[in-house]
Amino acid sequence: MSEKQKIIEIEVLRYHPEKDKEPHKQVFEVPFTDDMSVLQGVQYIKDYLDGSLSFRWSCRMAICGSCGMMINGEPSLSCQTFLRDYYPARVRVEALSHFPIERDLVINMEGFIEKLESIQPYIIPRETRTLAQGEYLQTPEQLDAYEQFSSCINCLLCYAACPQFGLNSNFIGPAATALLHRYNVDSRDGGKSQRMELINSEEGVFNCTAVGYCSEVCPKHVDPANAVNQNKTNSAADYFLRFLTPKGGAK
Amino acid sequence: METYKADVVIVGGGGAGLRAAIAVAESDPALRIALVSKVYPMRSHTVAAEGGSAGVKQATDSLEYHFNDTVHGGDWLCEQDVVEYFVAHCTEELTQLEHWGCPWSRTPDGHVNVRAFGGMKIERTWFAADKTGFHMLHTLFQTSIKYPSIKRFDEHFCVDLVVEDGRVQGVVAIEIASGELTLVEARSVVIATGGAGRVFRENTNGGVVTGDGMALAYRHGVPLRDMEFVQYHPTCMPGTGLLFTEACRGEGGFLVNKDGYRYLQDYGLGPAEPTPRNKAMELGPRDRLSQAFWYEQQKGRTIEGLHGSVVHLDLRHLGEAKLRERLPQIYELAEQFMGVDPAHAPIPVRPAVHYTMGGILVDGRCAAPLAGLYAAGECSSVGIHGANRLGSNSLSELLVFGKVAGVEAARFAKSVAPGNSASLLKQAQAVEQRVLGLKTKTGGSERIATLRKEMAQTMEDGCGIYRLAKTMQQTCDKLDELKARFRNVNLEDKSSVWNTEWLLAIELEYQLDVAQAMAYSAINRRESRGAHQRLDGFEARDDVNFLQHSQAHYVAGGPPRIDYGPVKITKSQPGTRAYGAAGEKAEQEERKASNV
Amino acid sequence: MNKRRPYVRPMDGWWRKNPFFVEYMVHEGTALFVAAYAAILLTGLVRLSQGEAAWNAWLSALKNPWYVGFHLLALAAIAYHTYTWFKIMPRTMPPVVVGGQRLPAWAITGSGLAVAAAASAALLGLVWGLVR
Amino acid sequence: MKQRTLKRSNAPIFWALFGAGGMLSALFGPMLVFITGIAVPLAVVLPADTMSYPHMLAFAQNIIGKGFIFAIIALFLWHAAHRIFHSLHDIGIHAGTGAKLLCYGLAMLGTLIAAYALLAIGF
Ligand SMILES: Cc1cc2nc3c(=O)[nH]c(=O)nc-3n(C[C@H](O)[C@H](O)[C@H](O)COP(=O)(O)OP(=O)(O)OC[C@H]3O[C@@H](n4cnc5c(N)ncnc54)[C@H](O)[C@@H]3O)c2cc1C
Ligand code: SF4
Ligand code: F3S
Ligand code: FES
Repeated sequence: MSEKQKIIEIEVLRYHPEKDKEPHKQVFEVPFTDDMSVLQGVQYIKDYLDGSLSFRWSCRMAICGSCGMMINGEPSLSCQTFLRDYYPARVRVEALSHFPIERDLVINMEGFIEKLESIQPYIIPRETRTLAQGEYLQTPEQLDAYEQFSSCINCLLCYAACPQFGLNSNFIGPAATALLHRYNVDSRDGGKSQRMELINSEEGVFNCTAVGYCSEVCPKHVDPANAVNQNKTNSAADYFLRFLTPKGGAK
Repeated sequence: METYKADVVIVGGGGAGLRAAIAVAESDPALRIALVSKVYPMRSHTVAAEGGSAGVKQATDSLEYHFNDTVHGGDWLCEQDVVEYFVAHCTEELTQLEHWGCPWSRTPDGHVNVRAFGGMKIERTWFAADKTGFHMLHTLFQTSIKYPSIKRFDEHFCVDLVVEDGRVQGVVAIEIASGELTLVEARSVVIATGGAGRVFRENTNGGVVTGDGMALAYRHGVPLRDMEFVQYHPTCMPGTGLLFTEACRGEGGFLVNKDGYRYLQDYGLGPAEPTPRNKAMELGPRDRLSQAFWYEQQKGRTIEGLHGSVVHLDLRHLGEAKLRERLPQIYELAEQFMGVDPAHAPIPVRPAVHYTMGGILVDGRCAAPLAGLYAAGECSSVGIHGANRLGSNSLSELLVFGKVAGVEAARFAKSVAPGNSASLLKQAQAVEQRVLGLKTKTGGSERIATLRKEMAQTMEDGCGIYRLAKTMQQTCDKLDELKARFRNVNLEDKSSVWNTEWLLAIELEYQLDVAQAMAYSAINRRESRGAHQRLDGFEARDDVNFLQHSQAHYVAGGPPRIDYGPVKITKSQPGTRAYGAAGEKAEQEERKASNV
Repeated sequence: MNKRRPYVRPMDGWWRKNPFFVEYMVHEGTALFVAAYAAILLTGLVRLSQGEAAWNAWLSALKNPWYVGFHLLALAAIAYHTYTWFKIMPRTMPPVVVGGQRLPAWAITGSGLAVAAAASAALLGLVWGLVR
Repeated sequence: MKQRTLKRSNAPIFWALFGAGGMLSALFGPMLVFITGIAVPLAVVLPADTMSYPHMLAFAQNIIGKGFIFAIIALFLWHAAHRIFHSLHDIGIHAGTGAKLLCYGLAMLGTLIAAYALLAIGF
């Protein structure tokens, strides 16, 4: 290592369920180069300083969604956040807020998975079509209507950003709503009325107070706040108009 | 230990595993499916695929063209009957994915759009911007939620297969969150655990791509086929190896050396036209492009960067608007990770390991030579890639053969009786003792990270773009040494909950086995073909001796035994693999000859 | 035996821990001024219904420097409410497509603020016109 | 998947009132405060008799004027009540039903008083 080798301090929130009563901080000194991500810093710690540090990661290119952490208090993908932006100050790394910590930087995300399963995240065809008939036609404009919401990588940064989810973990939350909305506005889908029940429920969109931080931190420009808030309008329409339509509820 | 009784267990929640699970569910809703994956399915590395997935779409295209491109691209080491089945089913499967909601990019009139890809004669690559794998994986995962018979074991790490009465009857997996083991009984098993690129140093693969399933089957006597063929992708980020998709070139990007010269024209890929025609220049196949880089480096015509030599991927002439529309992720990658704005500066790139052509030996119906065992996806060698895979064929492979594996595994499961639970459990308990032993043993002195780094370095040194007997031998020796040293490994972490150090150790053991299969297969192939190129007197293809598949067999405590199996040739006799103008000429002659 | 013991962190004081949340609490806090102002108007309305003397007493109470001071603060707070209301508007609306292009967020916020300015001017003009 | 029973939320009523009040206060709030709280008391910009009894009585007796006054007072109250209720929850005061009754109850009370006063003023 050359004498010019730069060292950065990384403070990690550690929690070991088999030993610790509650989380505590630990500081590591990590040699770094300007192109190193925070994830690479944390990997260095695991490889050379403390093999017991646990965290999730895989793709290193901001697409698999596993490496979300609180970095200096902001929900971020650690693989696309760079140490150079903090040096020479210390950088603080913690597990994503608002989720139970399983261990160190690993959160429990089973609740999110259940939410994802509950939104019926698949096409409920508006009209059936056989494979022999080929693809459904969908213009670039129709694609554009939902494409943004389909870009969610399930990284959960938006949940770590949303205080309303923190206060009430039953809230369906930003990403699941964005994905629900993605199917509702897909020109091939006809399942909106089935999905509205969840939107309308007490776990639904009205838990949101339009904080908007969810969209601010989203690394994929999904704008989940938009999906949530558009669905307040949809839900209100459903609420007031259900008395007008014979079958009860918007179609 | 807990036991779960399934009918079919699928190991791997990537594109191939999910497609297989859906196929089982659709073929018989009464079958109980266990989908075991060490990461949540949407984290699987299929998510990282950028460019697209091949399937004949245009009226001017034909199955025959796709067949020829694939077989020529694979340097004739393909199972031609399987390739025929493959090309005939790609489009149907891609359409199926469209019906399930995949946001394919569209033409203005609403049809699915296709783009050009390396080594493909006609545009036939379906794409969803430059996030094709991401969209395919999430579509499959979300669709799989529709089927109640699929029971997922997310974040369960498979540590062994359970084999009894000559057939596979289940798997043993660690629940990562608790460190507890589970036996999943099943009447058939599908392995879909992806590739093994991370045995190399610089690679495009995610951390989970460690060849686990290959090693599992291999240790139970199933040969690994064609493991010496490892694809280098020519345009990757120096240092990290992150990929700049081939679609960059499909959309018209140039590769230039330090003089700004499009050097590919010097390597039989010309002529250098302003928009590369299909199968020429930048749209040549990956093995050729990576080899050309190597020569440029030898000639001193590359640029020296912080992380080794680079050439430039120049996208500037495409303009910001088109780049943002067609290659948005690439744009962000270059900006965020490298500080390069591709609309205004060329991107420094170099080759990195990308894909394992070889894998678990299976027949055209995805069946391995162990009753009840099936494999699909990158971990398998069903025979369509030969010595070099064409870009965009593997995503289609996940769908076509994921489905075949599911259907066949379902059929097999119904044809046999459930096993003897008591004796399966006994086996599983032995497995438990073994894997817990790795964690709890004391007194070791080797660090996992050190062994892993040495393995990756030696693989790069010996099994890189060009290979020599001497360095390959060094690699083989080094791997033997590393396997010996692994026995002395030390784990700092003895705990149960989320003990990732333990998992890394198990993965490293898998990787060492797979790496050995690669290195020994490579040194034994004394010819040059596709991705396997030698510079030590075996520069030419040798169809007399080596138009054969290599097969690496596991030998406990020693290096693998390598033997060979026949290649199925149906319609396409081995010929010269030519690209660019030479390729077009060769094709014309071929056509003339067949017309006579 | 399962050794998992997920740790749930408390939420205490969350709104102090991130500048974004502080801003959120401030703009939510404008509601206090809206409420107080509505209460003042309501009192005025009741006084109006009680006859001229009552009304005039209310009117002159408004001249109290404390009241004027409060109204200055309320003006600032409610103006800030106006700003933040339109700032989050692009996040709450369906996309607006004009000529095949999505309207960018700043354009929506900008139009909202312009409409508010126009409404204010109209209100002032109307009052001016009615009483002159 | 866990089987749950979903209960329809009544939030749309309050949310709609909140939204309407928020929009109204964003559009007219600052200018109203300026007129009634600053310009008139200090007699700047507007004539001193702008809010004289005859003027205001006439305004409050006019059907459009009545509607305007009612909408401003009632919706401002509902808007504020909704936000304050949520902020109490935000800072950890989970008074639950009590807080809800208090916030929305006051808004309801204000609404009724406004309606009563406007009726008392007559047409
Ligand atoms: C960066 C990149 C870009 C690519 N772009 C393209 C492209 O444009 N076109 C194309 O055709 N191909 C492309 N490829 C290749 C293609 O994406 C892969 O070959 C393919 O996605 C592999 O899919 P799979 O389902 O076989 O495996 P994966 O998606 O890797 O899934 C493997 C699964 O197995 C599970 N698993 C592994 N080990 C275990 C274990 N021990 N226990 C339990 N579960 C386990 C994992 O959790 C995971 O779910 C690209 C590859 C890369 C790396
Ligand atoms: S909406 Fe954005 S922040 Fe939330 S999970 Fe999806 S990608 Fe992540
Ligand atoms: S942060 Fe939460 S409160 Fe709403 S706008 Fe986003 S979901
Ligand atoms: S490692 Fe995949 S998103 Fe960061």
